[in-house]
Amino acid sequence: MGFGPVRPEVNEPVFHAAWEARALGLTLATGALGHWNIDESRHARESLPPAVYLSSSYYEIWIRGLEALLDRHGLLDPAASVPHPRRLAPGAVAQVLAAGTDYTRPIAGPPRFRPGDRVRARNIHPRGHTRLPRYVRGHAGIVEAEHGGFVLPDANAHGQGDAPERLYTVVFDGADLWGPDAEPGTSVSVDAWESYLEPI
Amino acid sequence: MGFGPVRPEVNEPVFHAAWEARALGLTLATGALGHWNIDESRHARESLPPAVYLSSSYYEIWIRGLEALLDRHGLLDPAASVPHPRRLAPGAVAQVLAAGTDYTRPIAGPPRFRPGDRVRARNIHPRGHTRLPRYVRGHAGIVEAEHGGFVLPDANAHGQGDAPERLYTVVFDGADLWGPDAEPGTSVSVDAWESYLEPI
Amino acid sequence: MPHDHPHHDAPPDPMTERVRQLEERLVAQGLVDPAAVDAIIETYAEKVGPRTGAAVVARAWTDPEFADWLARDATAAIGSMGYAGRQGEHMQAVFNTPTLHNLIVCTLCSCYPWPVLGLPPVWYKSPAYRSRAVIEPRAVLAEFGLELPPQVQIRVWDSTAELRYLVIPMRPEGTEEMTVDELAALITRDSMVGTGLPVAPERVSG
Amino acid sequence: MPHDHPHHDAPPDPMTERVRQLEERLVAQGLVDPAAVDAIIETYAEKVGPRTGAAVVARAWTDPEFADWLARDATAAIGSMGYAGRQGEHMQAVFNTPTLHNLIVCTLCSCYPWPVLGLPPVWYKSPAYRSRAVIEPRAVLAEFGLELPPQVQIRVWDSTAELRYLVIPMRPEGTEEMTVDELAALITRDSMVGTGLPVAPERVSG
Repeated sequence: MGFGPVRPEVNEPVFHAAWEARALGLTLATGALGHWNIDESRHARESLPPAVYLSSSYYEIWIRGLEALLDRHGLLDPAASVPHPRRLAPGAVAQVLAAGTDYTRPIAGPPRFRPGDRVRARNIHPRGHTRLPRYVRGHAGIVEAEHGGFVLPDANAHGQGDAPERLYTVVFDGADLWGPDAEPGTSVSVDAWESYLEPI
Repeated sequence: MGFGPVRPEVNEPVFHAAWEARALGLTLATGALGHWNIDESRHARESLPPAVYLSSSYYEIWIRGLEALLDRHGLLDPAASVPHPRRLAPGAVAQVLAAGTDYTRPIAGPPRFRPGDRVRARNIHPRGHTRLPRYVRGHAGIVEAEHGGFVLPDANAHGQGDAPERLYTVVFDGADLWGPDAEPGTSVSVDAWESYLEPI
Repeated sequence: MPHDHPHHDAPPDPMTERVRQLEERLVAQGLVDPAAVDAIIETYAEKVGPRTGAAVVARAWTDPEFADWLARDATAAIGSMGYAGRQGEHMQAVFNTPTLHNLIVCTLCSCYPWPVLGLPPVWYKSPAYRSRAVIEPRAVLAEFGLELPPQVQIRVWDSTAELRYLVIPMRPEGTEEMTVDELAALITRDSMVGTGLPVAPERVSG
Repeated sequence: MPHDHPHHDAPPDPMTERVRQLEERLVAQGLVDPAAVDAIIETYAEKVGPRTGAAVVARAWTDPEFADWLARDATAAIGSMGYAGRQGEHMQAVFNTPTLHNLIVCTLCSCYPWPVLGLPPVWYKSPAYRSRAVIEPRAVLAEFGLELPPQVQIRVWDSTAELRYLVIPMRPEGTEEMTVDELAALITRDSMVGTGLPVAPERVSG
C-alpha cells in the first residue's frame, strides 16, 4: 500500500475554489474566539475516521474539524445570537494574524538532555493527542539543539493547560529508522518534547 | 486518529447483498485459471490507494483487486473468447475448494532459529509485498515454533517463484511492542519467514 | 412516470452494476462459467460454516485422544472428520486455559479458517478489529461483552502466513452429562475466534 | 425546463454548500463577522506569499551579517524585515551547503512557515508527500525533477512542534553582479522548502 507519486501543480492558485478561502477564513475567525487552541483543533482534525481523513482535501478536513469543535463547545446553540464578546473585528485581522501566538514558556531547572546526547524516542502509544511521530518511536537519535520551554500539545489539546516542557531537535539516521531499505545519506529530525525522550 | 469501536452484528448474514456473493464466486473462479497466486492477489488488494482501501467494504476491495489482476494479465482482451483451457467447471468446484493449495515446501539444511531463541523482527521496509507487519519491525520476541518450509510471499507475489523459507511463530510481549501504554498481560505472535528475523 | 425520464427511477446500486458487468465480460470471454460461480456461492452460503468448527471443538472436549491429536497436528485431526480445503490448508488449534485466553486476528488482510468457521464476519474484516486487536485486545473484547479478569493472560495470534488458527475454548462447567451434539450447540463462532465464550449450558437446556 | 423538475439542474458543489451554510450559522449566531473573513482571505491571497521568503533569502545571500543573524535567531532576523505572525512565530533558517541539502515536511499535519512562504501548496499537504519525504526523500525530490548526487546528504526536517523552517538555498553561480531584487527573482518557493533549487540566472536575465 502506498500513496503514489507526489504531484506538484504548475502555477497552483492559492485557493482552488471559493469555499476553500471561506474555510480558511472561518477557521481563523472562530479560532480567535478563544474557545480552543491550535492543539485541540489539530486533534479534532486528526480524530476524523481514517478513511474520511485520507479521502478529504485539506480544507475539507479543516471544515470537518471546525464542525466538530463548534459542536463540542456548544457554540451553535440556537439560543445565543448576540455578538460574541471576542468576535474578530475586520479592523483587528491584520494585527491578530501578524501577532500570532507565542508558544514558548519559561521553564525552571536544567535541561535533561544536551546537544550531542544520544537519546531514544520513547515507545509510547497514547490514546489522546501527541506530536511524536510513530516512525521514530523506539529509535535512537542525537540531540542537536535545545530550544527552551514550549507548550506541551499532549496536555494542551485536552484542556489540561500548557504543561510546558523543554523542546529538543533530535536527528535520526535514515538507516536507523528504516534499516537496509533506507536511502543512503539521509537523516530526519523531529522536534520532541522532553517527555518524548529517554536517555540511552 | 483511530478506527473507533468494533461493531459486531447480531445474526449477521453470510452475504449482505447478492453482488457480494458474486464477488466471492468470481474471485475464486478466476483464481482457478492459474494466472496469479494468492500472494499476488493479496498484493493487488493492498496496493489500492489507502483512502480507497479504507473506505471500501471487503468485497469491494476484492472486486477492485480482481479488476487490477485481470487488467495486468490482459485477460479481458476482447480478441479472446474461446473458453479458457482452465475454466473452472461447475462439477469441479467442490473438489477444488476442498483441496485448497499446499503452501509447504521441503527445505534443506538446518533451521537458523530454534524454539526458545530470542530474535528480532528485522527493520525492513520493502517497496513490494511483505507479510511482516510494521508493528513488530525492530522489536524483540521469542521463537515459539518452527513449521518447516513455506512459500515466501515477498517473492511469490511478484512472479519470482516459491523461494521457500522456514516459517516460525514468534511471540512478542505486549509491553515490548507498545511500551508503557500496553495492556497488562498481553502478548502477540506473528508467523514470520526466516529472512524476516535476525538473531539477538 | 414517462419513459423519457429514466433518471427518475432509483439508480442501480453501483457495486451491483459493477459486478454484474464484470461477470458479463468474464463469461463472454470464456473465463468463467456462471454455474461454477453459483456452486462456489452455494458452498459457502449453505455448506461451510461454524457448525463444522463446533463439531471439532465438541469432539475435543469429549475425546482426549482426539484433543491430543488436534494439539499436535490440527490439519490431520480436522481432516479426519472430513473438513479441509481452501483457507484451512494448514491448521493450528490453540487451547484456552484458566490463565490463558487466545484471540485470532489477521492485521494484514482478513485470513480466517474457512473450512471450520465459514466466511469471516464483517467485524473481523474491519480496520477497527484488525488494528486494535493487537494493541488493546482487552478493550476490544470488552466491546464484545467479554471482560476477562486481569490474571488471565491474552495471547493474540496474528495470522500473517498460511497457518489458520482455531481457538478451542474451555468446556463450560455443568456439561458433564451432555452429548457431543448438545455440547456443539454451546459453541459459538465467536468462542472459536476468541471474541466470545461458549454459551452457558442452562441457556441452552433450559 | 419546468420548475417542478428542480433536480434537472446541476447540483451545487457539496462543499460550497456546506461551507456556505456553516458561515450563515456562524454569522447568525454572532460568532463571525463576514468582513473579518474577507480580510483574512485577502491577507493570504494577496499579501503573504513566497516573495517574502525570497526577500529574506536574497538578503542573506548579500549581507553576511544578516545571514549570521538568520542562522542564530531567524525569528528576530526575519521579524526585523517586518515579517512575522501566525504559523511563523518561531522560525529557524536551515542552510544548504555543497554537501547538505535540507528538505521540510510536516508528517503529522501540514505545518508550514506562512509569514515567509504563504499558504502551503496542495502537494505539501498530500499524504504522498507527508509520508514519503521522511523515508525516501531522494525519490520524492526526483519527482520534482531534482536529482541530487549521492555525495550530497539529505536532511529532512519534520515540523512536529511550533518551530517553522525556511531553507536557505545556495546562491547560484554567475550571480555575483546581481542586485538583491534580481537575486530574489531567482528564488522559488520550492527552493525554500527544499523540493527545488533557485532558478539559474541565465533563465531569468536571458
